[in-house]
Amino acid sequence: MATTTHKHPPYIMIWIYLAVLTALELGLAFEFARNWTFGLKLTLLMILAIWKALLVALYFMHLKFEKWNLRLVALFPLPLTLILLAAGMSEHIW
Amino acid sequence: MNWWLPPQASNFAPRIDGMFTAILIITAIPFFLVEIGVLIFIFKYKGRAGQKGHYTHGNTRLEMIWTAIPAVTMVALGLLSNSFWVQIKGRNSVPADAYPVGVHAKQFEWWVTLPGPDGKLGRTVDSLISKANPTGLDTTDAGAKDDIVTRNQMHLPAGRPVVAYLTAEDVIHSFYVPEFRVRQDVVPGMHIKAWFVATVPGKYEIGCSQLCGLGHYKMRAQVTVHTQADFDAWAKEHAPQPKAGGE
Amino acid sequence: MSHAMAVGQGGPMDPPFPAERGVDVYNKKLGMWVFLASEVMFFAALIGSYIILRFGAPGPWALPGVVLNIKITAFNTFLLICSSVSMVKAYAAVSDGDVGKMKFWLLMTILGGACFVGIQVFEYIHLVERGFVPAGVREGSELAEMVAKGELPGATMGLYGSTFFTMTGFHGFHVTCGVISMLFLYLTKALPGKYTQQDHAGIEVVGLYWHFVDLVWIILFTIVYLI
Amino acid sequence: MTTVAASPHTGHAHHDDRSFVTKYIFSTDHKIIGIQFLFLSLFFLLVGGILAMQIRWQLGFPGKPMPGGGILPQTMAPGGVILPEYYLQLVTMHGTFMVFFAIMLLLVGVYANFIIPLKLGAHDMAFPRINMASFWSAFISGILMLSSMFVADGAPRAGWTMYVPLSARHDYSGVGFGQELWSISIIFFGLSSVLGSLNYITTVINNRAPGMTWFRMPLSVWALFITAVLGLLAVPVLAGAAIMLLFEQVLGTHFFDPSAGGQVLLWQHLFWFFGHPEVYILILPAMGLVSELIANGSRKPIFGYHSMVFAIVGIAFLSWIVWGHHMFVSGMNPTLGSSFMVTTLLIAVPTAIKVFNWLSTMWRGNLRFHTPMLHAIGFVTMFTIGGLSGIFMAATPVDMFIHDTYFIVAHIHYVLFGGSLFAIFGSIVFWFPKMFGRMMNEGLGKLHFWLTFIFFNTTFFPMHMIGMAGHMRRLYDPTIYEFLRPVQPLNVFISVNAFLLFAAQIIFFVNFWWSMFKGEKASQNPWEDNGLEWTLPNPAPHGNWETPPTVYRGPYEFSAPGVTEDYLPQNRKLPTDREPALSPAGH
Repeated sequence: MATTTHKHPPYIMIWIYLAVLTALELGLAFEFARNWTFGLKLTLLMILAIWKALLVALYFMHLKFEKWNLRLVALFPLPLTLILLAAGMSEHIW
Repeated sequence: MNWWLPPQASNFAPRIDGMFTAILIITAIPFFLVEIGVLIFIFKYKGRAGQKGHYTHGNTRLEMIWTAIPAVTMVALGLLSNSFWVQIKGRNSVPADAYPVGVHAKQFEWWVTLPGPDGKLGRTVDSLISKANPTGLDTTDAGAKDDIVTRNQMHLPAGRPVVAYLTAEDVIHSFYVPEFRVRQDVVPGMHIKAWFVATVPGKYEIGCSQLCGLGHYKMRAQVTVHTQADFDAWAKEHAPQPKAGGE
Repeated sequence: MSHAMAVGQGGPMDPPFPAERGVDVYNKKLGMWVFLASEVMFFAALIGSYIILRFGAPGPWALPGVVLNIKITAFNTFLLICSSVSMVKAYAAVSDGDVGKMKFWLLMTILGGACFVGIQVFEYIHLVERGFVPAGVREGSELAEMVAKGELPGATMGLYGSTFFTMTGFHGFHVTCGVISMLFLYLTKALPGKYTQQDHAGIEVVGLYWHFVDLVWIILFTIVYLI
Repeated sequence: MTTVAASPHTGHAHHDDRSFVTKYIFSTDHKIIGIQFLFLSLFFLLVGGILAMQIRWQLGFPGKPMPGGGILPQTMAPGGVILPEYYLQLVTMHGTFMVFFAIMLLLVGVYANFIIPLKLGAHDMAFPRINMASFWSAFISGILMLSSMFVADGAPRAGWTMYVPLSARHDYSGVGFGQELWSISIIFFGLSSVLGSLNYITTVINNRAPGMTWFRMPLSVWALFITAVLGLLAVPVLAGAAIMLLFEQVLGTHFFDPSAGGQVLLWQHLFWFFGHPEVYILILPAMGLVSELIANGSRKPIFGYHSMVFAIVGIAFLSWIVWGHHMFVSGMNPTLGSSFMVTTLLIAVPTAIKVFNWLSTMWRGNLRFHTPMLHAIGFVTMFTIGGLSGIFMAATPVDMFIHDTYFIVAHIHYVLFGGSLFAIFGSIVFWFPKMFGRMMNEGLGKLHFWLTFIFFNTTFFPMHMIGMAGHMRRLYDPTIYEFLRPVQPLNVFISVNAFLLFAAQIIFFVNFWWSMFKGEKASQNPWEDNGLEWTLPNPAPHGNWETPPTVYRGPYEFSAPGVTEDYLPQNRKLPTDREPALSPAGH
């Protein structure tokens, strides 16, 4: 209840922010980046997706305003997913 | 009966058995420490009414010792086995002159292809697999003309590196010859190589060691390891008859 | 004593005695975060499988926008983002003590979520009509012709169908669960006026779930529809 | 009385006006739920054991009619002779029942539920109704799994690991609906497990009594807490994989179908990514429970409490990066094999810490050989063997030879039977008075322990030897192979001892049921233990405490100087103790 009496984050601004990023993603995928390489597009799209996800997690889910131990609960699974991905993909690297 | 590992019949067997023995010795030390320790403590510290135990919460130095010793031993063991592991399974470790053998596993039989005099395995195509052509050998391929295909039989020359090209048609099987100490899963959709040198002429059994269905228990084949001379004679005798007209 | 009361909000599930403090959040909220951690692993299994399968796919993947309808999904994405904002507005309203506004925003959220599910069902029906099914491409359909003409890579369409329907299907299932639980809270708690400035754990907790579902969709939309 | 402050969910026993249904069936009381789990899991333990006996009959006496096998239908065992179809069902269901529904429910379902709130001084779990949902979804899951044995084509036949493509395609395995029921049941099981885990985690973090700091928590609670974290994060991966498997069977998807670009190894990665944490879910709680029993039986503080905690955390951490050791010969990238080998070998380190610390706890103790202590000593000695035999498999070259042989079977049974099950038996005896208010019979308990200990070893130790001879797993008839014929006498020996081992368990069941109704009434603290649960009457009332206990010290203050008794409950205030400050945990 960290925000009970405090000012709320600018939710509408974040909403606009998210909408703009989504539009940017769509543009990148279908409009102005037709000739860019797949790798570049992939990287940029992933950055945009993670950016949007971070906005949701930090502001809408209030992770930005929580204490470190609750953030730990939220972030704990992420390294595990990366380990699983790395091992699964390594089948095809050699 | 034999109370130890099976006879050794491949280049890997002596070293694997050596590692097995080494680990047995390494593990015997903590095993006896713990079991004898428990026995001694049971008799020595049997409780008596009105008495109390020794009040202690631990000893950091002792705990450091029994953390450090296993850590060092295990890392050393890991490093030692790794070079051997790379030699056995490393994808680039197959000797260049290894004799290629095709092993095609299906429910519930092993189909073995020997390359014949040209030393090359013919191409196999999944869509060609049929009752008459169980491995899907592409007979238009030059390497396929002299290939010898046998069912549940594998004939190998002794003393020469052999590389088995393992393919599976339906489910996972596992190529396992206890005397060779060689085991490799045969996975549908994957092309896996397993190499070894059969050292002792004789007859051995291939077992399927991965549950593959109802007939898993009888998915059994025989390996015959010949001396090079015997092997050549056998191969000559079993060479496919060239068909008139061609296909 | 006052220190201890800050731990919980005095809800029925909170320890009624001054338990030692854990992570300084009340049980329901902590429980939801812990649950979300497990949800991350669940979606990691599905999304991870998609990434691993696509990484090792035997051929090129279908180009984005050929099979899937991007316009309608882009609108759906926007809808879900809006419902996330309305959810957080509902939470902000109730923590400021404005219960009426909270009811309005919660209703907006429910409507947004329900529309999302409706559009997704519509999208599924449309896809199946065109021949896109979990097993890949249905024989004799419009997409099967495109595969025959070489406009779609036949070798990977099976994987495409499998992963697409599993991932988006389970996301849709989560959205549906969210809508149902929000509707439940709206009818049993919000309308009877049980949420106050002091006690509105339900709004915050279901909100966390809702934002998580939104977050998953943000990832899914990018990796499934745009790449 | 003075319990006005308590909410309806934590109401007290004085005025227990709950009906029979809400008290014993749809109960939200963690103790009742724990007991419900106990009955459910003991039932599945029995079922799994009966299946194991049939496996052993077939392996010892292949092709001979099984005594009493005549009652089985023609599709399983015509004339009592087990068919290959039925044998594979036995193998699969024995593994599934024992791993998921017997050991896991016994440890996590029973003990996490029963002792976490009691040992932490909480009124109940953080979410009692979610706790109830967890039991009932486990119940549904178990019924679904059991029912798969009675549908057309019978139970799944692909082994408890359900390797694809065998499990994914009905034409490969020959099983239809039974195979799908496995996936559905596992999805429910995953739900149950996640609901349980989030409850345990929240309870441990938030609902500790005043003064119960992190490092005053009993090791059993520590182990169950870490186990809950493992279950929380590992089981959803299995649920996801089971969903994909179900879709593969029902919708014809291609996740694991190599002909359409699917990957066979993907299943193994997902399964063992869950499966290895699962292995520690099955042993960590046992380690924690044994720590309680050993400290109590030795009348000494646990040796190196902090390093015991760190060892639990270390094992849990390593469990996420070792799963590939189940896949050394699966065709997985060999470089991955190298890294998994090193991480796997490192597990020996925290495990060694735990074993040596238990041993040192007994050193200079004042040992009491009550039945729980005997089982705990059995655990330490047998788990040592199981742990050490794991080193053989961790070394990749040796694993190439012993993988999928009876050496592995011996290893897993030394860990899960010699380890987990001994801990479970000891714990049942130990907490029986807390559950039912009566003591289990010591004489029968000791007899059960010794017979189990002896026949356990005669059953499972020879499996190392037949494994070294190359005996593969899941063989319907090992005498097909020439190289296995010489070891067949050993198979007969194992089977006979397995029957005796099973017979010895009858003593336990008799003791359990007899003691529940006729056992000696338990005093309040029959084991003279320090845990908070023993400050309550036996059985403890609904809601546990009227006023929460205040904790002044760690859980293992046995034989403390300056105290008359050789035990010192965690909540007994000594003149030197100060009231705990309500500061954040761990500070």
